[in-house]
Amino acid sequence: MNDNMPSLEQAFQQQIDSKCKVEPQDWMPPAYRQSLTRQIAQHAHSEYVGMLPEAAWITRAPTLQRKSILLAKVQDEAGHAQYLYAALETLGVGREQAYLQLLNGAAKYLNIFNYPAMNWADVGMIGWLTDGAAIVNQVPLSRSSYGPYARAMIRICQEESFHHRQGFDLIRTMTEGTPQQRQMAQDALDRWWWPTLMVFGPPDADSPHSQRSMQWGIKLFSNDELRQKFIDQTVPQVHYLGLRVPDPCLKLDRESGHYKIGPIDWDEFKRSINGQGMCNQDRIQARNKAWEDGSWVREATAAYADKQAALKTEGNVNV
Amino acid sequence: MNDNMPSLEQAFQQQIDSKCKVEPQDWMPPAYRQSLTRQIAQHAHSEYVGMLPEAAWITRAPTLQRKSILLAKVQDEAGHAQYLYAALETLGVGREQAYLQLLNGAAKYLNIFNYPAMNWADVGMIGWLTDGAAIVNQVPLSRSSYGPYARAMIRICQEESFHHRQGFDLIRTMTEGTPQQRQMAQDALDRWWWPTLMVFGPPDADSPHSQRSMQWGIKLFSNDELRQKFIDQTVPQVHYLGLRVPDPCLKLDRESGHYKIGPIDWDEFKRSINGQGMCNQDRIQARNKAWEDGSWVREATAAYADKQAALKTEGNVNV
Amino acid sequence: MNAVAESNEQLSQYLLRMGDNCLILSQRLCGWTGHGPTLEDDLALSNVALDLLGQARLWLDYASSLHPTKRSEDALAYWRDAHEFRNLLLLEQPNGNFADTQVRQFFFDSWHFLVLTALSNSTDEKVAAISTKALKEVDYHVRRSSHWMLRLGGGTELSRSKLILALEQHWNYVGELFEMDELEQEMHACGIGCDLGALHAEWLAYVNDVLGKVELALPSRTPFQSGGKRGKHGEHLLSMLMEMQYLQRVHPGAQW
Amino acid sequence: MNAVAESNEQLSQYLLRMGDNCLILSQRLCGWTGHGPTLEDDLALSNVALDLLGQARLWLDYASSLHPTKRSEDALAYWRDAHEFRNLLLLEQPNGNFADTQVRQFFFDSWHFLVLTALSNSTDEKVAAISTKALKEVDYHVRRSSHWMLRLGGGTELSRSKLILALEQHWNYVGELFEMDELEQEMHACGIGCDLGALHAEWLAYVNDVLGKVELALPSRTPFQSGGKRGKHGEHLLSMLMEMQYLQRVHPGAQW
Repeated sequence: MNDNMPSLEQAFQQQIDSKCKVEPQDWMPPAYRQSLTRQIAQHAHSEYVGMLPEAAWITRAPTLQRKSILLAKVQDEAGHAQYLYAALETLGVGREQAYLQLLNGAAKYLNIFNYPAMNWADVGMIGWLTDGAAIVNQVPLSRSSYGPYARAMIRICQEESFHHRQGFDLIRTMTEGTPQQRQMAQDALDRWWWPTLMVFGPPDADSPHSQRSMQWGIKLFSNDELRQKFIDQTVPQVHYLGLRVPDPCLKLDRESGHYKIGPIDWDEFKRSINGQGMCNQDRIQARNKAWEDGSWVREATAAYADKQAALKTEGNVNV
Repeated sequence: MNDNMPSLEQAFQQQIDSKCKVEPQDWMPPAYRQSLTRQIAQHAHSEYVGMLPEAAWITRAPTLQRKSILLAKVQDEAGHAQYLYAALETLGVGREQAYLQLLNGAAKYLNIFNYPAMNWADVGMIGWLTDGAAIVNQVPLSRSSYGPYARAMIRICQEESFHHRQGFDLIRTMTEGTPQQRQMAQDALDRWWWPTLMVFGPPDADSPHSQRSMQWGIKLFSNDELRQKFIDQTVPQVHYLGLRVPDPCLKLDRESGHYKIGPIDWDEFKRSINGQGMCNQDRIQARNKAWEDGSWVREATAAYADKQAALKTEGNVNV
Repeated sequence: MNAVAESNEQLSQYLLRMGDNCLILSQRLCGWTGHGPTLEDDLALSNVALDLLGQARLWLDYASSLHPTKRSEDALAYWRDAHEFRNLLLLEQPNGNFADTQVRQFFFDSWHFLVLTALSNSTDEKVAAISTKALKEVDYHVRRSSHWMLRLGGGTELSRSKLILALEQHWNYVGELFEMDELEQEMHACGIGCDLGALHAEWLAYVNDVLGKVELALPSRTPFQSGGKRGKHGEHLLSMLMEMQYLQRVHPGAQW
Repeated sequence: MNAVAESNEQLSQYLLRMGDNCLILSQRLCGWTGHGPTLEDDLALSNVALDLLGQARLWLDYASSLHPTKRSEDALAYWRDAHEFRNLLLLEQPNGNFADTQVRQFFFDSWHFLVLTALSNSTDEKVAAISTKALKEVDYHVRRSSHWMLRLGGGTELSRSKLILALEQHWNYVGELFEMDELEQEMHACGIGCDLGALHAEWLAYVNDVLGKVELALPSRTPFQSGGKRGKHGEHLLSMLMEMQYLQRVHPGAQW
């Protein structure tokens, strides 16, 4: 059996290289499964936790139209979490199992959701910047080697690009509004800019798993490549809106055509990833509270379903 | 012993008639004790429940000065509740015993606190009108035949007249303000006027206990007398403020010098008294919630006190 | 006021009642978004919130078109004070626990369904059209909240006891749903509105039927709370509006 | 900016820190009024709230007098946005349960007492006077919240476990209390302010002593949350300010 291993792995790599999707029933190297599980779980949790900062603004949305858009958006995020937890289940990790790891703090989610949403423009920034970053990250993932993940990504990316445009539109409206609105937009940009750039993860030099993930087709571009893509696409939009990128070092490199940015404060990133961000505690508490408050409802649902199933069986026997 | 009863009662009535206060250790007719207990308990509960509609506005007060005044005012009400529960204890009814009757809905409190406080002017109306009515009701009670109650009333009335002036000042400031502020004041007056008139209780003709209570010096003026006194004192203040009394029938009777009002909707009064007011459920729920949420704190306090007492005894024995 | 203006004003008031019901309940339900017992429940509650918000906009938009100054839906939603809202008191009650929310929903959905069924035959074409559209959504709402009565009532002892308490507490607000005041009578007489009183028996039969399946019954006392349709609201509406209207009111005239 | 204006601006920023601490914590405590475990606890918490509100007004009044346009205390309290507030993050944390509230209070009171003691020797007469006045009140506050540590820690198992959890959760915010940034250093150097870092040992000794009496200890990790003094706040402050500032902001220019 051991003799088969190298050839199984070779066959697997061939499957990847020939762009033939890996499906749940296929053999896969344990490390591939493990990497993928971690990645999908983190992605699912990010959608689920990511609902929180925006959800708090649904009840405060300044027009019914915006309220409706935001409500639908947060709903989409719940839907994304559903797809992703389902994709995770195809790898043998149940939703509750994954979820409990989130609740006890063992599992990670995107660090950006540990920043507070402090004004209405933050809702726009989350759509425009955060979802913009997500698209840059995820469009390649819709070509991921793992079938269920790739298919989930296709649906998710379609919706994210919608959110991205809506976020931009929200900010545009504010920048065209009163001086206070403009100031709110700038304030929000100042707070969201750097955390968004960190969404792409540590610099390639410090990203240990990247190489193998790329070989396996789980990751298709490096962190720095994706970050640069996002910057190049977003800076002109910031300028178009008449806002100021909060980076005194930012400049366009005429030769390469890329925007060069100042140094990213990776220490802050690490602090925040390690639970020391402004809202880590609140986010996990909110998730735990919803879970605990809902336990009697889940139990009731299960008990009712059991009784109904029993009745059905009984009925069948009697008839 | 039975033979003594009539003479005890005669002596008691003489004591009352000669304005000599009844004190806790004195003999008193069971019915006197019962009436007084009901009256003081209702009064204590009214202070305690009455904190709620105003307390909700402390965090919303529009200036720090007003916030400070309102906070101190609600504190005074807590203090009044303390005095009154203490007076009740002198009649052999423990605070917790009385309190549990409030929580389970058996005990009554002033119905006016079952109306919602819907805008900042309501805070003023509660001070100006409700506390104004309380003063009219309570100044005579500071001459109540029962010593502890009379003495509590003296302190309470002093503070209430403070609140009354502060409430009037709040409303005056609003009537001198913007059109919206003026409108808020009128809206609040429209809602609080009639409920305040009902504070004095049903018309004398329908007030069964009154006669005996007056004989016993628990009650010193009739409901209608007190109501009229309040109306005569308040209507000119309303006019002074340029507000409108929400009573199309209101007119000054030149002959008697009294203001005559239109008919009071006693059906609404009865509905509300019987638990059907807008906020009855909320008020009792709020009180129950505070009581339940606080139970572990009270238990901790008691347990700690027990342990300390035990330690002290032990210490004394050892030393 | 001439006859057209007066009848427009009446219709507009009637539309506000329909619209405010949807708006206020939707706003309440938004409080669950992100906090439901499961992702699926979260989505389901948000769905209902979104449906109701859409319906609210249709009603308010129509109401505002009848107003002499053509106020926008946002002017109606954000610039009226509590006493100008016309929603049923039931709908402004706080979310409470999940049973409270579902009971509020069940009482309302089952009523809403009957009302919209009747109004889809309204002589006012727009009222009929909005009702017909809304009915498809509400058909789903009422199934869903009815199902929750079964699940909670027939689930565990704990869920059953919470459901019973929720039925008790929300029952007080049900009377208002079937009250026919002057405006309702006027609207019914001219064929635009419906006879709420006439729906009571059918509503009662439906609600009793659902609750009966898990051997529960409605409280026997007469529900007594009323006033929302005439603008007499409680403190809960106030704090809800303070949050909802904050941005609009702090930035008057701003575009969002 | 000339030298006087600059030093006024710095002092004003320093005063805002003191004032905002009192204002924000007072506003939080107001949430307990009417809802305490007993009438006496209710009164005690309201008392502390009232004391802190009074202190806030003294600090803010002084701060506003230094401002070129002489903004009023109300302008400072009601018209600054969240990022302009300078309170410690600890103080904007929600009330939570009674243990949470008392731990927040205990950490603050014990620090506040030491700071005011130091500031009562400030070279700025007004700072010294306000501190001396406040100190009398805070002396009572710190006794009271210390006593609650004993009662909750030495009460029942339940109260002890709640207290431990509250200590855990609020500990993260303590680091900021002793941080000396540029402004603090400047103020200390000129004799107006105090050296927060130098107070740390005494604070730690006091807090450990109190908790030690009921065999409790502070968490061992380094507290990491910081930013409030520089205007970096969390979402909790925002919703608090929305409620607090509502009336002022919706009615700009009105007198109350």
